[in-house]
This record gives sequence, C-alpha cells and structure tokens, in this order.
Amino acid sequence: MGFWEQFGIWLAALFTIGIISFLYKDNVLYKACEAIFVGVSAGYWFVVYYWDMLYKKFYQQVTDPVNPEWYPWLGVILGVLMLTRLSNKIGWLSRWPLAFVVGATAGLYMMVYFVSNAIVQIQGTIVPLAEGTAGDIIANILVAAGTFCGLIYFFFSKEHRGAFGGAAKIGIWFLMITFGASFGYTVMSRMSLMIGRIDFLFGRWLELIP
Amino acid sequence: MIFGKSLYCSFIIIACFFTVATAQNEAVATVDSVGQILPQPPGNIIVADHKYDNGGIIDIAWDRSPDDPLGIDGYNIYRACGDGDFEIVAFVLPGGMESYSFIDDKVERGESYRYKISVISSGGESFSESSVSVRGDWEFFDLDKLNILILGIIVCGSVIGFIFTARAGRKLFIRKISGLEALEEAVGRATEMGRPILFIPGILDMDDVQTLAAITILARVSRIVADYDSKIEMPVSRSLVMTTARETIKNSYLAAGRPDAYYDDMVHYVTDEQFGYVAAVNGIMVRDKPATCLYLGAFFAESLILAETGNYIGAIQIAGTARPGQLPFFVAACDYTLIGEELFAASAYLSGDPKQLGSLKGQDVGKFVAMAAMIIGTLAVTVVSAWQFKFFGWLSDLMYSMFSTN
Amino acid sequence: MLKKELIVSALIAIAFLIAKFLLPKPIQFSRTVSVIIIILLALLFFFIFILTVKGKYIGRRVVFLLVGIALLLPFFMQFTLPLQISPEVRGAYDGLASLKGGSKVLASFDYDPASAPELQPMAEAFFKYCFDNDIKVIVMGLWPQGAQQANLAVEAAMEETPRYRDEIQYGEDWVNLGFQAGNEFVIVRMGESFKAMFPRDIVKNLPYDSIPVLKNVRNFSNIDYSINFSAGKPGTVEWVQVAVDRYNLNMAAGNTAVQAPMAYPYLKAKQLTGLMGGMSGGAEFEKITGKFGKATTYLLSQSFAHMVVIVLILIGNFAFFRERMRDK
Amino acid sequence: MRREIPIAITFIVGLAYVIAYFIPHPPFNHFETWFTDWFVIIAAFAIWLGALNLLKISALKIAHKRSDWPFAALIIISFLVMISIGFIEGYRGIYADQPFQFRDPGTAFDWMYVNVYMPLSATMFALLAFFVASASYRAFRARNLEATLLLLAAFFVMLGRVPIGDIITSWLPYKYQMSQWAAWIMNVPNTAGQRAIMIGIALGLVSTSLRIILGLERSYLGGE
Repeated sequence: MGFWEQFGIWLAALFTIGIISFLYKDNVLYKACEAIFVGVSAGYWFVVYYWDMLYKKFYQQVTDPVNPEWYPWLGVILGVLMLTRLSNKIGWLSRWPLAFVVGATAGLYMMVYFVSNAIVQIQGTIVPLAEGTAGDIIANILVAAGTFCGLIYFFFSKEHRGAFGGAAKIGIWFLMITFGASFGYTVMSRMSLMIGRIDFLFGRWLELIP
Repeated sequence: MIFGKSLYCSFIIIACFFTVATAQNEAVATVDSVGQILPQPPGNIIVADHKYDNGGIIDIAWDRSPDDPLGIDGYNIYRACGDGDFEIVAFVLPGGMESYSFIDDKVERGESYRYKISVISSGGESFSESSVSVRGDWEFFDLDKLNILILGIIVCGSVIGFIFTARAGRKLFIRKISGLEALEEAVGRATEMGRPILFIPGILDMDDVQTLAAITILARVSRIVADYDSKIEMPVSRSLVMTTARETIKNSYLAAGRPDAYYDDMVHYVTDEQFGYVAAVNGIMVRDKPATCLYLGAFFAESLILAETGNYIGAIQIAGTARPGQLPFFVAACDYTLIGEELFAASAYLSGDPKQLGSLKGQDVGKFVAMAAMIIGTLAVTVVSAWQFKFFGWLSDLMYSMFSTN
Repeated sequence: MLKKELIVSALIAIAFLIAKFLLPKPIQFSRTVSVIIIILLALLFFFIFILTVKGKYIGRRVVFLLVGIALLLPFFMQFTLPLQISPEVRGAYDGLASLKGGSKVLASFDYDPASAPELQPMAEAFFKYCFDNDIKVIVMGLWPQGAQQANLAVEAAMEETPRYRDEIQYGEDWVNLGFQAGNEFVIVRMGESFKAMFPRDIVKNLPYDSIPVLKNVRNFSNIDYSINFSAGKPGTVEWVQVAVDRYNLNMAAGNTAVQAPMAYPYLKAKQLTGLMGGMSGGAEFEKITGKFGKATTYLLSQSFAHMVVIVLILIGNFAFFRERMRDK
Repeated sequence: MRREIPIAITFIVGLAYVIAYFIPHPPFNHFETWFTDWFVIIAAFAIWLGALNLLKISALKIAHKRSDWPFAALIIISFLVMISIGFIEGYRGIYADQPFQFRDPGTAFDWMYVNVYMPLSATMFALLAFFVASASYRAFRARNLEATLLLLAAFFVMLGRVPIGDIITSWLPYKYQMSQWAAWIMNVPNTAGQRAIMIGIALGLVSTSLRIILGLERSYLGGE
C-alpha cells in the first residue's frame, strides 16, 4: 500500500470519527468536518457541473470538427441571463431561463407521470380477481379495494361522510400500512449505511474484522 | 499437419470468396465442391417500415439459421434499393436468440428496399430468400399513443373545463383539508407568541414540481403572515429557490399593503449540500425556537431530523410531501401532514380562487375515471376469466387497450 | 471546559491507536462468547425496560451507544443465518439466468458511495455472475459517481477471482460508458441512440463504434435485459417511466431499502421483472447466484440493529400504555 | 413584458414536450435533445450563483470576525482546493497523451473524492441510524388506530426482512413465517397504498403542470 493510499485511509477515518462525535455533542472536530464538507461538496459539484455540462454539452458540441452544433449557444444565452440575478437592475431577465426550466419540467413531468403513474397503475389493477388460490383471490381483492379506497381519501369535492367517509377511512388505513412498510425499509437502509461505515472503520482502517 | 491446416483454410477462404462473388445468384448449395457443409440459411425474413418515425428506418427480423446453436460467425444483412444490387449494410454477431432483429436507420424516406440475410460459418456463407419490398414511410402522429391522447384530453379537458365553469361564477364545493385549515391558526399562534414561522420548501431545485407547489403555498402563507404582521424565516438550499421565494414573499407583502415590512434576508441560501443544509436549519430551530414549522416540498432523509427537532422545541408542525418514503416520519412526528396529492391541492385550496379550485374538481374527475375504469375493468376481466363469459370479452379488451402503453 | 473536551478526545485517540497497533488481528469471538454477549445485551435491554416503565427514560446518548454496540459486535461473531429467497429477488435472477451466452445487458449505476454498502454487494454479485456466464455488460450511470462504483465492483470481482483478469476482456465482455448529465432526459435520448449520449467509453476513451461489445447496439431494442442499481432520483422510477414504458425494455432493479417500497407497484404491474431491496435483497441475490460477498456478512449486524429498534419501540410503547392506564 | 415573455416561454416549452410525446419526428423530436442540453447548461450557470453566495456569506463572517469565523475560512479554503484540483486535473487530462477525465481513478480529484468527500457524506448519512433508534424509543407511539397500523406494518417488515424474523417463527410452516408476512404486506396493502398515492400524485401533477403551462399558476414568477 502506497503512502497516499495509507494517508487517505487515515484521513477518511479521522473524518468518520469527527462526524460520529456529533452524537456525543457538538464539538470543534465536528464543526471543522462540517465546514470542510460544505466547502468540498460545493467545490465538487462546481467542478462536475463545469466539466460535464459546460465543457461536454456546450464547448465540445460547438467545436466539434465534423459537425459543430449551433443550438447549445442558445442554452448559454439562457444561462448568462440566469447570472443577471446578480444585478438588481436587470435581474428580472433571469425569469426567462427560470420560465424555461419550469416549462420544461412541467411539460415533461406531465406526460411522464400521467403515463407511468396513472395509466400504467390503473392497468395494473385490472386483473382477474377470481384466479389462483384463496389467498391470491383475497390479495387481489384487497389490492383493488385498497387502491379504490385510497383514491376516495384523496377526493376533494365531496365531504368525507357516510359510506363515502367510511371508504375514505379504510383508504387512510391502507395508506398508514404503506407508510409503516416504508418506515421499516427506511430503518433498514439507515442501518446498512452505518454498517458500511463501521466496516470501514474497524475493517479497512483498524483491520480488526475478519 | 500444418500443411493440412493451411490447405483447409485456403479451401474455406476460396469457398467464401466464391459464395460472396455469386451472392446475386441466390444459389443455395448445402454442400460445396470440397465437401464443406454450408450452414442452413436463416428463414422467415420479415421486413417492415418502422412505425411512427420520420421514414428513415426499416425494421428487419429473421429466424435464426438451424445451425446457429452449433456455432456460426454471424449474419450479413444485404440491402437493395429499388431494383438495384444487394450491398452489405451490417454484420450481426450471433447471440443465441431464436430470432434476430436489426434496425436499418440509413434508408431514404420514400424509397423502396429489399433485404436478404446470409449466415456465415466455417463452412461458408449461405443466403436467404430476398424479402418483399418495403418503403420507408413517415407518419405524422404516433397512433400507438392514441389512447393516451384520449385519456389526456379527458383529464386535462375536465381540469380546464372546471376552471372555466368556476370562472363563470358557479360555486364549487371543496372539502376541508385539516392540515390547511390549521394553517391560519398556526400563524396566529406564532404571532401571539412573538416567534417566527419557519418555512422549509424541501431540498430540491425549481425543476421539481413539489418545489413549485411549495412556492405557490408560500405565496398564500406569506400573505397571511403579512396580514397578521408575523415574521417568516426561510432558509433554502438552492439559489434558484432563494430568488424565486424572495420575489414571491415580496409580492405578498405588496398585496397586503405592507411593502415596508419586507426585507430580503427573510429568505437566505445556506448550501446545496443536503446535510450541511439540515445542520444549519437545526441550528436555526434550536436558537430561534419558531412557534410554527412548515415543511412543504420534496424531502429526503432530512425529514426525520427536522421533524424530531421540531418536536423537541415544541413547535406546531405542518408537513407535506409527495415522497412516500418520507411520509411516515412526518405522519408520526408532525401535527398535520399533507399526503401526496394534497400537497398539490394545497395552493389551489389556500388561494380560495375559484379558478384554482376548479382545477381540483378537474383532478377529481380524473380520479373518478380511474376508479370507474378499475371497477369496470376488473369486473369484466374477472367475469371473462372465471366464467368464460364471452359477452364481456370486448369490454375487457377495451379496458386493457385503453390503459396500455405499448 | 475546553480542557475536559481535550482530555476526552485524547483518550479516544489513544483507544483507537491501541486498537490499531496493539490488538491482535483479526478479532473473532467463539460461539460461547457470542452467546454470552447476546445474553448480556438482552439483560441490558431488560434493565432499560424496567427503568422506562418506572418513568425514567434513558438519554439519547445511551440509545446511541446501544445502537453502536449492536451494529459493531456482530462483525466479530460467527453465526450463519438461514436465508430464504424472496420472489422479488428470484424474479431478478430468473431474468438474468434465462439469458444465453453473448446476450447484452445494460447496467445503469445510479448511486453514490454513500449508498454503496447497500448496493455494492449486489453489483459485485451481478458482475461475477455475468462474467461466469458470458453475459456482456454495458455499464452507464445517471449519477456522476455511479460509473466509478461500477469500476470498483469489477475491480473487487477481479481481486476475489483472479482468473477474471485473463478471461475478461474490457471492450469485449464489458464496457463502461460513464456518466451522462441530464437525468431522465438521457434515457429519453438513449431511446433514439446510445451513441449520441455516449460517444466514447470512459475506461479507455475508445470511440463508440470501435468497441466490439457495442457492435449492433443502437438503442434499447438491441438490449436483451437491463438492471438498474438505484439510490434515488434519477433512478428506477425514471428508468421505468421512460425506458420500460416507452421502449419496452426488460428491466430488474436493485434499490436501497428506502427506495424499494416505491418500486413494488411497478413490480406488481410487471414493469419490473424483479427487485432487490437493500442489504437483505443483496444477500439473497448473493445466495441465489452463489456469489457470496459482503451483504451476507453484513446481514447479522443488520438483524441485530432491527432487533434493537423493535425492542426500543416496544419498550417506549409499553411505557406509553402504562402511563395512559394510570391516567385513566 | 416582464411577465408576458416568461409566461410565453413556459407555455411554448411545456407544450413542445407534450407534442414531442405524440409526434415523433422533426422538428419535434429535436426539441427534447435541445431542451435537455439547455437545461443542464442553465444549471451549470446557476451553480455560480450558489457558489458566489456561499463565498460571500463565509467572507462576511470572516470580515466581521463572527464567533465561528475560522470555520468559515475552512469552508473557503476547502472549496478553493477542490476546484483547483478539479480544473488542473481536467485540463491535464485533455492535453495528456492518453486523455483521461478529471474524475478517473488515480487522479487527485478522485483521491479527494474517495478520502474526503465520501467518508464525510456517508457518515453524515449514517448518523440517521442513530436518530431513527432514538426516535423509535421516544416518538413513535401507538396513539390511535392509524399510528398503530403504521407501527405494526413497520414491525413485520423490519423483522421479516432479516433472517431473525424467520428464526423466531421457525415453528410455523414456511408459508406463515415472518418473511412471508413482510412479503404479503409489501405486495398487498403496500402496493394498494402506493398505487393510490401514485395515481393521486400523477393527477395532482398533471393539474399543477397544466395550470403552470397555461399561465394560470405563476407564483414562481413572484406572486400573482
């Protein structure tokens, strides 16, 4: 193992311990780690944006020796307009790129979500209920009924009263079970991340783990 | 030994050369002159214009040569334009599939083409029959997506329709959304206690619709705040969100007739980095002890930290996000939670503007269509599959095709 | 005050240095010691239970310490846990197993090192399986760090199985096209042409057309199967919405546990052929492919951590109900 | 003009995406390519705003000698170090005989990433493990039926997704063991709930997007 690799492991271990030390209380080491983190991460993204976006998507495309593109120039114009934010006088120009970003987001998401989240999921619920074992049938009916009641909960133009209110109530139960399942999985994920750090600290750095 | 091998190789090379040279003659011999076994040619060549494109693409598919599993070198694709000669356009490596496909995107729109596939193995090359002639056509509209267009028109049409109905002055009923009902009270409490209101618009940029929803809610909230002469505090993690939020609040104060009470630092940028941001917000919460915390927008892992800290300082907390993974933490730790669609409905609801409320009604039509389709479709499919009741066959087919995406 | 802080830090530093330079390596507990530790932990929790019921809630730091212990100690124990393969993971495996030699698989690495503990084991098992079964892998990433994670996974696979170094040719058996900015828009444009999005690979900087494995690969229609390792956005949702729904790609997903519940409706609607969720999904995948790795090792810690959280919830709620009963 | 042009831009761009979905040939199919590239270029410019703001705030802290000014200095230093390395490596890579990218393995940028950025961000993330545990002990209570359902589902999933769940229920037939319970919860009620949320979100999103594209919702431009 070379010097830089060894040094890197020690440094990473120091940062790991520094962040974990926050659990005891806020301290100087943690504050230093946090400041380095903010600086390094801002720098990291700055560099990545520069090379992956400005260099690749603009510079390389317009200077391509075979067939240079013209359209990235328009993107750069919009980007420069964004920087007018820095001035109070012409800052309103930055609304143009903003309007572009918002319009593109709205247009793309509208279609994408409508198709994948609405249409395909509705199609997914259209299954023969009475197929398979008794357990399958119950499961099919529960999925259909749960989706149905869940949608009722989201109805805005009708008061949740009577049978409608009852269905909405069942809908919220399904939603709560969904949240519980998400909660369980989230706990799992967080624990896995800590396991990863422990493996680094005690395995790779201290070499205690077999 | 070596001599034998090279002789064998030269035979193959000569044989290959011979077959390529006579490619036009469609002569398919199974055994060539030196006893090498030629591979059996691929069959069932299907050539079709690529649907719903600009006309520059033709799809080719063929069944593998029966010798494919025994080891071949690959397939050559030949193309002839009009009555012209066949030329090699591509070589496809064997992949062990039952049938192969190739997309030829180098054709001219409006021209007709024929194709031929050959298989190459150590025994030589043998050719398939020539395919029928196909023209590269273009279609204006992607008819595969007709059903999506129809459904889209129904949903968007009803949203727009109700917006106009509402604009014409018809009163629309919208049920109470408890989290939003509590909003005014929460602002009032903060005013009484003389403490600020904390508004967190999620950690994503303006290119997320949840952030957009949060900003539209901010417009209403800051109006209430301006009316009550309360104070709002809004740390953000994106520079775009910062500038947008500033404009939004400024306008609300203007509308409330109190432009003098507005100042830029109500909204301040912290950092793009998720946890750096959360650490800063935590600090603000513990130091300034806001009476009311609003978390509306796209949240990730920070939801738990925020909600826990808010609980600890005893603030009224109202949260809303469309990210199911974070909802449990908000539901467990906040006083009110806007779930999914409710977040998008919030701005319309709070505005009380009939146009906006009309769009909520339109959304309900969409839900109604979804629920009706689910019931009708499920029943039809169940009846057809369980009792082989053919009469409903058309209905189940219709429902399937209506909600299919390919 | 500062003096006390300094002393504490110095003590911790000395403890770590002792661990680094003086302790025998590696540490392994025998079965008996492990069982004794587990019993001691159980007693500790019982003690906390008594305290809590009496109305004395233990402090945050004690909880933190308990979690830390529960996560750390299992690393030194030697239990193997029986593991059942769930249908979700089986689905992902079956998709891979049904491929013939020479098939092309697109693997999108959409995560960063922060999520590596969950997703890296899956990625390593995936590569090992593909290398052993002559499945060609085309790697790309929608996250900047994703493509690097793929390189690390291949490196790890080669470290463990040195024969891959001879058998596996870069460019013929796998290729890394790297990261491309633009989130779901990248997938949209890949539907037209891969080459437009990835003119060169990132390992050897070769032009797209000169890479053998990419011959005849124009867009999704030339891909036999695909897998997506995802830790958030852009990730599985975007892949399903664009590549699967628009271009009918066959796809399985490996997700962090946080993501996994959201992917279930896609699984049920058959937009995904299979799903590996979090560490346990990874362990199951390792088991079904027979390529054992880190996920299997981590699973014991994971189990302990879950037990700790569950016991804490139970204790908290038991105390809550007692208080409520008393108030009535 | 200050308001009309942005609304027009939003309308045109939004509509172009919708049209491009249905009409797959020029010029509409080019729009997606163009817009994507413009979008990322705009984002690349926008980060200048964020970076300048960060530098400004930190510099002010140092200038005013606020209590935590050394940390503000640390932010500036680490930011500058990171971008210098990134730019040096990037240009070195372009002009090298064997061209490489700034983040390729073996570069200083990669070293910084692996040994500084990654441990910091991964550990920050991992701290949540501890917060989850503490919240479990003190916050997650079965206050009412809804909360009880949430906790029960979480209980089964947490146990069922690790082998311990099956060990506890090993006396039952496999079909009724804990992992099967967890799988059932994921496949049945979770799918139903997720679906309802997804369909609802999709409709809410369509309606919000529509309002934005049509210019009815313009608070992103600063209020009404």
